[in-house]
Amino acid sequence: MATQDIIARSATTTHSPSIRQIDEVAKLIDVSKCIGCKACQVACSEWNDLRDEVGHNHGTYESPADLSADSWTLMRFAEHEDEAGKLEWLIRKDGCMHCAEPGCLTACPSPGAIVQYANGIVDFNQDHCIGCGYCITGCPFDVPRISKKDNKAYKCSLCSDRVGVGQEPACVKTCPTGAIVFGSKEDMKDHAAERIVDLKSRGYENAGLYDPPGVGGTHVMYVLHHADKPALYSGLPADPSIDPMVHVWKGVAKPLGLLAMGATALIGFFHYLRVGRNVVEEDEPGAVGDAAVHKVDPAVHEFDPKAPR
Amino acid sequence: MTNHWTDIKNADLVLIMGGNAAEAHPCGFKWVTEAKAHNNAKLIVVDPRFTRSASVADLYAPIRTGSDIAFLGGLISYLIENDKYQHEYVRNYTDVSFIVREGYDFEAGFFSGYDEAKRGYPDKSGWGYEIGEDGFAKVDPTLSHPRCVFNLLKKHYSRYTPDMVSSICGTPKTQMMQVWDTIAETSAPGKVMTIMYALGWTQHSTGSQMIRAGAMLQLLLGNIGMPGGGMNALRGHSNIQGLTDLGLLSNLLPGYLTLPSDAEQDYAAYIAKRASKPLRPGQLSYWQNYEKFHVSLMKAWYGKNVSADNNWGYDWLPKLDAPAPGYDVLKVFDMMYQGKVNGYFCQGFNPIASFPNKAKIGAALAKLKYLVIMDPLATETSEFWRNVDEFNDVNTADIQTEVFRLPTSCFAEEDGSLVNSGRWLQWHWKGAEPPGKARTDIQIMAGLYHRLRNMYATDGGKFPDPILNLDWPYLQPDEPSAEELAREYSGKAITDLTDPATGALLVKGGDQLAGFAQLRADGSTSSGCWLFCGSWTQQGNQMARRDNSDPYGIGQTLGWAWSWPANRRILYNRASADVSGKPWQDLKKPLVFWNGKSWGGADVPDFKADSPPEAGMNPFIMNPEGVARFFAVDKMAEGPFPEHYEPFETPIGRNPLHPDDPRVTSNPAARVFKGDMELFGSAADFPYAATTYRLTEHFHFWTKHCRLNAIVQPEQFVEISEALGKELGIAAGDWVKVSSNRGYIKAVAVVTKRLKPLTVDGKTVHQIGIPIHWGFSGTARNGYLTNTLTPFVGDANTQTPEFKSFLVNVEKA
Amino acid sequence: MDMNRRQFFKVCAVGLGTSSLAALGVAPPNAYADQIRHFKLARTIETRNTCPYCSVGCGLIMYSQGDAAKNVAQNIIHIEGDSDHPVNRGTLCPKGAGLLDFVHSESRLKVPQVREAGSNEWKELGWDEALDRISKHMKADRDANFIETNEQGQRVNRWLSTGFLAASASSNEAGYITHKVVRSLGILGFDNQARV
Amino acid sequence: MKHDIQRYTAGERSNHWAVAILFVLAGLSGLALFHPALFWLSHLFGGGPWTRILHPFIGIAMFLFFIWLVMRFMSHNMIHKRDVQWLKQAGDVMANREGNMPEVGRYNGGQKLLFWVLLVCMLLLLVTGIVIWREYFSHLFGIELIRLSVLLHALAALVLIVSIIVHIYAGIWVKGSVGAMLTGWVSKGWARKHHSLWYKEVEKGENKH
Repeated sequence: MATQDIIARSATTTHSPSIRQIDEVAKLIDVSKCIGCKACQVACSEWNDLRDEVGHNHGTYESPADLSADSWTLMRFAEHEDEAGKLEWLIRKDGCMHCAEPGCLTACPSPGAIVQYANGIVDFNQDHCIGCGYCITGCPFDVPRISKKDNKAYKCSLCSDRVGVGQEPACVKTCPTGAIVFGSKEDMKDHAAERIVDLKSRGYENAGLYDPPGVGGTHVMYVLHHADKPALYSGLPADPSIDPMVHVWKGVAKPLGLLAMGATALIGFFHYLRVGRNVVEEDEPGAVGDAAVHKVDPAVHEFDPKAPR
Repeated sequence: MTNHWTDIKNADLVLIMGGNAAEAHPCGFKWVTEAKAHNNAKLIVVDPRFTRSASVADLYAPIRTGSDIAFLGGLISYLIENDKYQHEYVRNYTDVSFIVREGYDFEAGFFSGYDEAKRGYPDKSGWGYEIGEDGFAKVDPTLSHPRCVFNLLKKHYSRYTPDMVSSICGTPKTQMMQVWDTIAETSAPGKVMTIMYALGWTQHSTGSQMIRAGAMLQLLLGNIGMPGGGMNALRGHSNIQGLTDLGLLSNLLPGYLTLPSDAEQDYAAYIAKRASKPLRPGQLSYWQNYEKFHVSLMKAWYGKNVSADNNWGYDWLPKLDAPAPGYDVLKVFDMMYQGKVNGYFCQGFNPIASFPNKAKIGAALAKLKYLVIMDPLATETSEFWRNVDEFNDVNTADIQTEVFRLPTSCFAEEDGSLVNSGRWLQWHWKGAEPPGKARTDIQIMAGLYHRLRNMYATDGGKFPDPILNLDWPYLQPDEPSAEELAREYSGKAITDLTDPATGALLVKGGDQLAGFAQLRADGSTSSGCWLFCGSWTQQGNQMARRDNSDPYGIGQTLGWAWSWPANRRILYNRASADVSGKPWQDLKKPLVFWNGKSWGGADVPDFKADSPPEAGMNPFIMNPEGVARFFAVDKMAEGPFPEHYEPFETPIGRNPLHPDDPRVTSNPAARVFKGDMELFGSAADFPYAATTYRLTEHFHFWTKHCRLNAIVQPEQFVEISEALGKELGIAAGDWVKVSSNRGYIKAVAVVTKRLKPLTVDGKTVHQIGIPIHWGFSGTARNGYLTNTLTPFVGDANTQTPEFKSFLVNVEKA
Repeated sequence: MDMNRRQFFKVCAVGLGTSSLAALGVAPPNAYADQIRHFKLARTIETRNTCPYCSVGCGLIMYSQGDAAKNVAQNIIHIEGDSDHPVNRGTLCPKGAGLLDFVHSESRLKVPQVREAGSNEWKELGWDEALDRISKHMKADRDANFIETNEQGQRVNRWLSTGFLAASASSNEAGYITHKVVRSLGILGFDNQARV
Repeated sequence: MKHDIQRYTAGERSNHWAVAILFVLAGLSGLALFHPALFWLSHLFGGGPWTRILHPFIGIAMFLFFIWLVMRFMSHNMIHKRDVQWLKQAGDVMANREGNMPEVGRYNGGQKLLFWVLLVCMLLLLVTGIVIWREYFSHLFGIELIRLSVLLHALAALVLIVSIIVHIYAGIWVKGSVGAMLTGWVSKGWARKHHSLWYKEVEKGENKH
């Protein structure tokens, strides 16, 4: 992706170049087709030249235990039994959702460390990343991770390098069952609609698309069999949005804070200008009797300023 | 596979049983999701565990490991009783009307002719058809004869009532009936179910019969030869199909030709026995051409040195004295264990990890004088002598085996072809040099062969003839090229081939042959594997073709690579059309049909292309009957119909079908070696039914050497149900010790809702899931070889070990 | 520090000026992100191959660095699915997607080695030495234990005291030549992975 | 200004200025991370990553020196009735009409208020700062607490900075104050005018000699 494709840039108050009109892309993850094979995890690490640590089994199929700077996507497995006792193994590919209103970008203090391209990809530029972790604070999906090696933040780039040359992301290409598909956001919504019809015909009455409006929609969307209960899928937030505290912090607090500081200084300035300085008028030589030694404070030592030091 | 991967998209119903396609074959499983998404198909999974295949299934039913014949037998009975079978198909394309000999009987778990001392059926004389005076088998098209196959079949499975099946399998009856009803719907002509199975059926002491039961089900439903149907063995390794086709098995020669036995001293009799004549009038019985294939093979191997005068080198073939399959790996390792084997070669094979009872395998290897490993990776077998604590607790100094480890290239570093489970021969190209001094297997075999030949030529030795006479026409004798070898197994005309009728020149001497129909038994053709004949024609390498066009839109890409036999994509595809030659699914998926002059369509017809429907030739042209067999005649070791026997280690201790006779608790015809029977455990000491399997993140014992795969599944674990976890006080993440009567492993417990205790024969049976992928070498965390636990017994026909059903105990470690 | 009025105003003016300029964006320049990661396959060589794991037979494209010039050792840097392939259509499972780490596994064997009887270590061998030693073992065993006739005097020509396990992922060509050699020696204890 | 009375010892002055310097550094580095318009300030610290690395350490140092200062001056900053009264009449002070003001001790009400505001801010900054210190501590806390902390950290810093601006301005405005903190000495007149009670105390103490 190139400079002209950037529509938003972290810690930048002016507009970014937005001359190029390119289609929004989206990755659609059809959870009902996903078999949790982790091909996407492996393909992601292979393409991005990442090798996480060889960890431990923690009593589940989930591995590694969590997203990390070296694992940008992760299959999360949840076993759910419905009221009728029917078991469902709900497997969700976790990773960056590429929000239209990205909390990470909002929170980032370093200009250009996080950029959003016109096609919707939210990308981290580690060259500008200062490692503060504000992106983690800002993210409603708990996705970015700071590397222990270099203290830079990392996450899924939606393979911006591949998408930039006209290819699909590595996870999409590899997905054996076609659970992950990629295309224009519009096409993906159409595709999702078809899938939802199929799922409803198979008894999943609450099947639906997960494209949460709270973050302006996402460029990674899910088809869920239980769209009414996203939390079933290893805690997918039902109505994610940028946290109000982050909003205040990176919203009104910023200009108001500066304003408050500037105003305080200005008030001082005008006070000085109008009221003038506060001087001790009578403070002239000989006005007060000279004592050679002054007791400064009852608790403190005695000191003779005239004595040689 | 009778069909192939892409063809699964044509299915209306997919039954995954005895396999876990989503995990073991994810990219093939794609065609299941395609069938669901675009053919409105349903997916049924029947498995002891709620697998990743089950996670996307429409219906899932649990089953106790090792009880599949009961499930399928019950289903067969249900279909017959409820008239849910494809009548026209069954009547015309199967042996239901054939009359079985009077000597056939089934009584109290035994078929006729059992010999208890020999643990088998040395006398199978009753297991055949009544033959008429015309030399053909007798049939009763009205199916009223009490000994016609249909009535015997019906009688045999009448014992498999839903209650009995539910009690044997532990499958709750409502779930079972739901599955059966859904399957029964595909008996409608044109409704197709595919069965996808793998080692979940193969690796049992009754594995072959489980698969037969599946095939019988498909015949009843009219699903064999159909697009979207078939019996689809998913197969395990990238070229396990090819190496089997090429006959790298204890009793085979290339192309499913078989080695002679000691008794077969006469060449003509050897051929005659295999070149079966038709059992019904007008049938093709393609194996009549056996000698053409055999002679062409011997010409490919021995060239000018064989002729009719020396019976085409018949004496140079070793003869088998052991019953089929001869010297299979279990037998060889038992011999090795007894000190009767001195040398052993492992070419890309890791037996200490892959064979049952690791302790026995390790002890056997330690008795070898020399062991040669050819592998790209440092396998456990190559270091079976190294002490790796509890994982491999051996005394190195005591092991006197000389071990040679030869580094080989991997797939990326060589040209050649592999055969996938859809029987496609696909060519691949070298992308880089192998690391260090690694060489190809071909180079190594050539290097060994030349040294041996030179020694035998100069020093003499035992029976040097086949070694000295082997034809080695390769331009670089030390390194035959993949292309030369491919041309050799595909086959060529040695001299000009002319049409015997017209005298016209068919193939110029020295040219590649177009297909196995051109092979001859007079020494004028050579083909190292008749089934592969036509894979490299005079037009070039057919395996390297890359035209993926699909003109009929049903996934039969005839221009992509090359499929045996004769580039056919679906076996028995003549059966996809009715007797008159019209497709069962006329508009939707016409596969192969009669166009008035010849057979044709989306696939290469598996038939005599110019035989009109009214000629009465039947679709199963490899069988002398011309039809498919429900009754296996004498082909199976334990009987013509599959019968449920318990695994050798059974959690219920008896066979509910024959509760009073311990001789038929488990397969009465399965071979058990001395000492191994004593190592079987009982439910009293080892109460839980265990099964071993692959995970999608790993491939056997290879990918633990790959960092990326080690990351996504790093450490050995076992799966237990929440109920058992509660009973034993085991929580997810705890370490547990799992032991069988042969050893123990320790692993992390995954406590899951996906395994549920089942009620079997009135008892609660817990099942334990044990993935296989860890060992004492590689990048993933060290673990125990799972086969420490498994019993040393195989299927009665194939001797494939019973890895899927055995008993263990579980305790907190 | 005593500041008179003038000084105070001066300080204020400078402070206000610089901070306003900064606030207006006249800060030290920040380079805009061009490409965060460059597409790494632009000029690699593509080679078609088949996945060596399971028997679905997925098509692969291997990307190697170097342009096959005389002075280059081609190095495979990436493997992904072949989109033209009718079965996998470009997809790969977690095993196939990780093939790069098989090609470059730290467990890859690089030189012929021998572990002598009773020894606890590997010793490197040259190929000639390795193959000489192995073939001498074979001949000695074959000559000692080859069975030409059985007890009934029937010609059987078999060699049972050495066995051979063939690979399950080697090519047809390797399998074919292996079969040709192994059977010509009279070996019957011969199997491949299909047996298990 | 005449050096009549010593108001601050060298130790106190050093301590104060240490806090002041650290405040400037923490403030500038913090502001760099607070508002994009001020990100350029990170260049003073060697760039963004160094700013991120140094800021919390500077903050900790500032806090420690500040606490030392607090221990020195705590006793003089207890708020009395007269301080409340003083604060009520703060407008007169601003207008340079100090005639009716209540008597002021060592510190006036405004100064005392500042003292406590600073202490609260410093404590808040420390606690929230630790919660949002990603490299070492954030993994110990939940995301909601971290979000609350970043906000409180920013608000506390804002209050602190504004207070300090007031403090600095007061120093500049009230002639002699800066000198007091630089040299330690004030004139009698200054003391009498701004801190009459304290002046009396000092005088009384002197008379005891």
